Amino acid sequence: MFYRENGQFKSSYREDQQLLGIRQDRWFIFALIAFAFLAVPYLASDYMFRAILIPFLIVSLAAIGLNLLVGYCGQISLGHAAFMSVGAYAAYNLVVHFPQLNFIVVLVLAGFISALIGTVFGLPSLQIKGLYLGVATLAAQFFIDWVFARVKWFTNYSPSGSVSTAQIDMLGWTVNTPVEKYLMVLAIVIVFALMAKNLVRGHIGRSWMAMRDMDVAAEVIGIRPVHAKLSAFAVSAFYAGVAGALWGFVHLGSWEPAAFSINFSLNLLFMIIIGGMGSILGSFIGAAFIVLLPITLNQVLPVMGRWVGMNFSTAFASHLEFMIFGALIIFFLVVEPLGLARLWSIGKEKLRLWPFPH
Amino acid sequence: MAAKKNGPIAALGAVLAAGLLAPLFTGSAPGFYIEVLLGGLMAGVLYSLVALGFVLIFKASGVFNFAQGAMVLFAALALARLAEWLPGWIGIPAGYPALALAFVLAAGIMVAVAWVIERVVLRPLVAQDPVALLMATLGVTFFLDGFGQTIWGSNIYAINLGISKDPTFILPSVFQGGILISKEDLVATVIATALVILLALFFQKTATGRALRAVADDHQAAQSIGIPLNRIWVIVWSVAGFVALVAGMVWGSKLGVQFSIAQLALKALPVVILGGFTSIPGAIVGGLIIGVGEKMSEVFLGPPLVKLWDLAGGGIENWFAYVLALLFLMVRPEGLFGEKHIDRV
Amino acid sequence: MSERDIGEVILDVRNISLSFGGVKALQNISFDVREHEVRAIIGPNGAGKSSMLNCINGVYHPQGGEIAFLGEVRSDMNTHHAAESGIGRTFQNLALFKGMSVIDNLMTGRNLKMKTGLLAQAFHLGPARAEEVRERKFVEHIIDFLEIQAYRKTPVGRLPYGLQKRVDLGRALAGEPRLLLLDEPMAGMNMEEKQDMCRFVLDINDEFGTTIVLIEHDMSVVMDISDRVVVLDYGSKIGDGTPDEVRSNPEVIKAYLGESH
Amino acid sequence: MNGMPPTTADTFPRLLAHHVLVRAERPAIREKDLGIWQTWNWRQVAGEVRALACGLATQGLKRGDHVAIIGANRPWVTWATAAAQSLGAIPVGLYQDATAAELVYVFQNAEIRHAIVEDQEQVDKVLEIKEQAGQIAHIFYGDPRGLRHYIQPELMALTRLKELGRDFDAANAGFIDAEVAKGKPGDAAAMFYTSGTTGNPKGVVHTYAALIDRARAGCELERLTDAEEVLAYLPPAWIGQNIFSYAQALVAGFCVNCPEAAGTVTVDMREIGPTYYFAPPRVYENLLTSVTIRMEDAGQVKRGMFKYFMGVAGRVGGRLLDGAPVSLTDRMLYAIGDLCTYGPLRNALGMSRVRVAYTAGEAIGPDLFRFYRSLGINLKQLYGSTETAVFVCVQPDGQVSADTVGPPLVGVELKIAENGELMIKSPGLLKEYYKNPGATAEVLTNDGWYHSGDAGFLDAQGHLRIIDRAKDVGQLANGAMFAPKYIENKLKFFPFIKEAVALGDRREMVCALINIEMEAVGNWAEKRGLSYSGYVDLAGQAAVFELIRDCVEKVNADLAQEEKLADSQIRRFLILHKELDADDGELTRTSKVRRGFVGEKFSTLVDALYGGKSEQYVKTQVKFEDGRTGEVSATLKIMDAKTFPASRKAA
Repeated sequence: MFYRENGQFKSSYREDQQLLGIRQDRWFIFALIAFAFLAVPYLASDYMFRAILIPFLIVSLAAIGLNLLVGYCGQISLGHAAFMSVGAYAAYNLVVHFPQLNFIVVLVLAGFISALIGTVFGLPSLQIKGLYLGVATLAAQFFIDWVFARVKWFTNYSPSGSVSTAQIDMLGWTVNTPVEKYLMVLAIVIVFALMAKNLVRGHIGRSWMAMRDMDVAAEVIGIRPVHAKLSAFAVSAFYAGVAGALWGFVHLGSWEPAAFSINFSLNLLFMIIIGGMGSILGSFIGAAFIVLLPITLNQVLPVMGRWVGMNFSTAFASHLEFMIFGALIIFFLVVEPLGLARLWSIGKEKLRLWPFPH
Repeated sequence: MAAKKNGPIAALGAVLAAGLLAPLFTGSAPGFYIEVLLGGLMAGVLYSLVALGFVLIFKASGVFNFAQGAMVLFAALALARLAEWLPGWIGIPAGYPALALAFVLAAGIMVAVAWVIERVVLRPLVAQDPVALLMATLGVTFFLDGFGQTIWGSNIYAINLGISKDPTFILPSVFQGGILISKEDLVATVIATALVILLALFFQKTATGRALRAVADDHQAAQSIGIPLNRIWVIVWSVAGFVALVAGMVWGSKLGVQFSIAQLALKALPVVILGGFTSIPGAIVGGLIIGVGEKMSEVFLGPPLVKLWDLAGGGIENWFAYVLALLFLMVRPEGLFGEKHIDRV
Repeated sequence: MSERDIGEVILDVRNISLSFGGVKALQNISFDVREHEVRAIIGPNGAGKSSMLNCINGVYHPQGGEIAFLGEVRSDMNTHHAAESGIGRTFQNLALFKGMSVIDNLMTGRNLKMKTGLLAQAFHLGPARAEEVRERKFVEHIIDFLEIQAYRKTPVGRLPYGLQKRVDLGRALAGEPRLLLLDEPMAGMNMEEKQDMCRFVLDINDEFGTTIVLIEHDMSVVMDISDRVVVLDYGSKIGDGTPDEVRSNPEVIKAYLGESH
Repeated sequence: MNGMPPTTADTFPRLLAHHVLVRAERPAIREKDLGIWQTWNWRQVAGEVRALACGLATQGLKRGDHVAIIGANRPWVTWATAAAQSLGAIPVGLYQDATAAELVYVFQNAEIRHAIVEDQEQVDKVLEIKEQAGQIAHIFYGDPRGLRHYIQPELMALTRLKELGRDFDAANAGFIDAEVAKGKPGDAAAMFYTSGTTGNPKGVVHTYAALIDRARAGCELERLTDAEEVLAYLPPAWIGQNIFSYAQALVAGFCVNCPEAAGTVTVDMREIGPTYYFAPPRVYENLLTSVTIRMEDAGQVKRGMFKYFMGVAGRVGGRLLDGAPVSLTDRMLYAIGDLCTYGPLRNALGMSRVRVAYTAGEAIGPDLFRFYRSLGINLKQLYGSTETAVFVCVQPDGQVSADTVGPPLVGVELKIAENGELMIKSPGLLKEYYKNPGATAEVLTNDGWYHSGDAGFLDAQGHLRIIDRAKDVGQLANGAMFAPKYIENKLKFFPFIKEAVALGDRREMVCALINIEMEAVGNWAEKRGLSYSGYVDLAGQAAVFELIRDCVEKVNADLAQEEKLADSQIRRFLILHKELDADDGELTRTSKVRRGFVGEKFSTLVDALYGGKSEQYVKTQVKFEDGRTGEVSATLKIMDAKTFPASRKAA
């Protein structure tokens, strides 16, 4: 309906392969980003930043990472939160031992460390597929949980076992107000999302998808499973690591291993199932969904309770949350395996064909 | 995919065996050693019970049922609460009668659950790639957890099988001080064994059982000889539900019915990896290995480790099972008793 | 195609034997393939044709025998090495990358030629971009060659069977193979599609000088386009030679009697 | 940038040179190839043409020779044309689907020695006729695929030809410029073969002067600039294509876009979004049908919206285009409609950017015509033919209607011969039919008038109306003009009427036999709850008669508007009991009515019509699809239709 594509022809491969091929899409995205940077800081409340926006952005990053692995490369991981914790603790220790390091550097290093661990736990994927791999990653989850819980060195021998971070300082800019934190995270997430998009449209991304869609054929045309799978694990874990570091430093401030439990891993998985396997956009949508659902439930339920004249306990809210998640997972797997992102793209196609139905 | 030689697996076995026997030569009291061993076996029995449900479902529907743990929790909750409520509702005397009736009802409920799952999850997702099904069962897990706690409540409930919790000493003559074990564990073992035998009979002797095996061997074949796949699945999941109920009962009576059961049930995963996804004996043996391994590692490997790296406590049992399974996957993905398969282009 | 110059032997298969847990799929098969020729392997269903291909490009590992490709002798290939040394292949039951567009499928077939690293890719730096464009150009030539311009950006899943077969072929071509293995390229096609496919096979052989080994269970089609034919039956070779020789070979006739084609 | 080139640029090669001077870097031609729109600017085009020209020179192409060009719309077709013209040779476009036999005639007729063809298919065809066609010396091909093993000495790839050309050019600098300098406006620029209905095709010879003058006239009328984009999708051998995508491009200096393949034209059109567009009526018709069909599947809401806003457009759109006054509310409604319906629709049709769209060739239905205009697409009619270098009449903006073809274009004089035939005098007239003075004499009078062969007249506003082929036009008993096809077309524009046969030649009044459109009338009947068993039954229904009578009387109404045709109003009509069918010989294979045959076959009915009966029993043989023959019989009602007094407007 809003698309006017006549005259938007491509006279070079560069143009043809650019990210947002259609002018109207470019406008939309730029408007969105501009809004996020310029308008949101004035519109949103501190609560919004702390409870919604910042967590949303950070888990989006983690979800993107997981999506690269599960959605694009078809390798399941039930232990991604563990890789986040690796990132978080790596960042913590880096800051503890090298206080002078710039936060960005810390982030990246944390990412690399986590990528390393990720690769190690990705090794089984060369031997085993699907379900089996799921268990392997569970092993990662529990083992890493244990390591951080028990090995004092990682927590810098803090008696309680929980760690807390100093304020973030990059190149003189001390990031402490929610708005500042939001802007920093936003910038980082956008950059990483862009990188992810670039990866999946290049030959590396294609080799991942090839492994996902038809691994035998992929090998026959010369794709090395070792490279494809391990690179996917590494990159995915890198994203998780960075997200983990942000989660610890920006969102939590102080945390203990429980902060990155198996449930976190499962939630990440849900984000990409609901949001959309094999879609960067989907990772954002899914993240938004999973972040917002509990909050809305906690807001809405009491109200509804008052209407029907009974009061729902917070316990009930959390149980309901469980049920809804569960139901949604099944619903999407059955009805729309490609998640909300697919619905989005269908909607877009409809707009392009408007007024025709197909 | 399948590992070619059995060298590594032998090596792994050797290491395990060594690990098992090591304590004896590092001068820990044999009595204590045996206690730990038995304790491990008991825990293993429980794992096996859950793993059993796993294997059944995997054999019949090729589904890696992440929700088995949730089913255990759900069944246990149902049993516990019904046993508690029934007397109030229909004035049936509390204790065994109520428990018995509750057991029957709970079994019924699990059948219903199985039926729903087949309708809502399996049938639409039939012939989907296994990972999708795995995730679907994740969904089931969450739903069951939430649903169960919503209707049954989310506190800790007791299941009283009326077995005295006080420990008894056996073979005082052999080891000084004798060996301490709880009746409960013995009962649990008995029940588990009974259940296994029951299932064995079911699979060997009954027509349905044989049908199930046919399905497990080859879906198309099964269908082509006119076995309605959907009904088979309902049955299998019901059986799995029943197994879950038994497991829930035993565990509930031991630890009290609470959310952690669902988490504990995750242990069943490494068990089936060890035993092989398709082998019932595998589930049992695997369960025992894991059970023993955990306890042993916790008791005998933990302290030295803690000392060595100055850890904040042991807790090795949290990951031992998984890491063991992981090693296993590397050298023998099909597990101890599972069968290999080649994928064709 | 008389004026085509058939060259030296580039693939030599020597007494290959393969069995799956007791089932003998191939019993010491030997034959050779010369450069630039179109070589057919025919035989009734279950004669072991696909298994033969799978041995040649290393999907299966034969228990006995050896394979010499371009002089290199190996007891069993590995898929990646096969691809690198110039063996391309299509699949009987379409093994396309369902989630990707036609272009992406072909581009993936090009992966061996693409070397830029993770970081270059992630930041879409000059080299990565240049490479992407360069290979796209190459792939476009294949799209042109196979006349699938209209479907360039359609997800392969949505294409009709006949076209998917073409994309599969295109993906193999993208690797610029010296030896192209075609696994029942005409299976399940109507007469017209079959003729198109024949034309493409001949054109490929002609334009790029690609050596072609193709499998068919339908004799009629193969005979007119191949230079030499191997006939398999129940895992063993029962005939080898020019189409005419093979046609007149009594064993072959026997094997095909009852086979309704 | 959009000034017309100086008059000194009076041949196509010189026009090309001119654009290299003033807009060397602007795109001149694009081709969707290898997935993207490969673009050549004017400088590059000139280079290609130069290379080709020199190449052809090395291959012995001489001034005055004819060069056959057989190909789809590809840049090289344009270049080859210009190259041949640079040498003073005459390009002869031929249709790709031309049969070998047709080629033989043309090759002999034009003594063609050089052929430039697309691909293997065409090469084979030309080689096949080599023997009969005698003197073919050189065949150049664009696409080498499959030709590798051809050893015939005549063959050469265009790429090779260009190489030769470049070397030659380097060796003899100035040669080609000298050749271009020799060209004169009066020289033959191109030759177009018209497949006459009878006998052999005739080669229409056009001079540079003619083609350029007409192209220029068109450009000036529509103020075409070098910013236009056109899509070249019609056969290059057709003069229209040559005018719109070659002559006018070279005059105005705009960019010509070649689609990727026949199968992708619609997509490519959507991508390019041409600003200047030509299509014959049937193309517009097909587009409209596809639109309606696709809208059928749309949801309730969308369909409602579509219906409503098309209504608004019907009311307002045309007027807005013509700059007629429109109320503010209507303007706003139209704006909304434009956002959610017309805009997207134009986008889907690839016509968002169309400034000028032409149709010509046959009469276009008023509804069809109005549909496009109401969408805000400036669709206009023009009149012309191969012999007149297309541009004779064009509807200027603001003076557009469905049934005229507009006033004569600058430089054109029209007069109507006493037999009603349209005579044309224009700078764009053909020079001659090649080697066919007889035929030339038939159409060209000594004082330079051209017999169009069409019957028509200038209406009150001085717009030309084409009513029929002159030979089909007859006279009523009272001597008034009778143009059956014109009347039949008017009837057939109603969706309810499938076929119509108008009778009246040498009779005192006009009567009509009518075929109803089963589907349309069927739906109409169902909406009214009329039940019917089949065609015969439906055709017999009184209500249907009323329906058709309305149509007839509407036709009469606007016939009355045109004094010359006022007497041709339909007095009586009947609805035939069977559908006219080619199998029964009532239609030609190209489904045109065989008026005479029908008249005889249904003579009883005709007599009844003129005999003033009110009904008539009839029985007819029919062939069914499966070849069986059977009989239909029915008693047909015959009705009188209201007629109107001729309006005598002052002309």
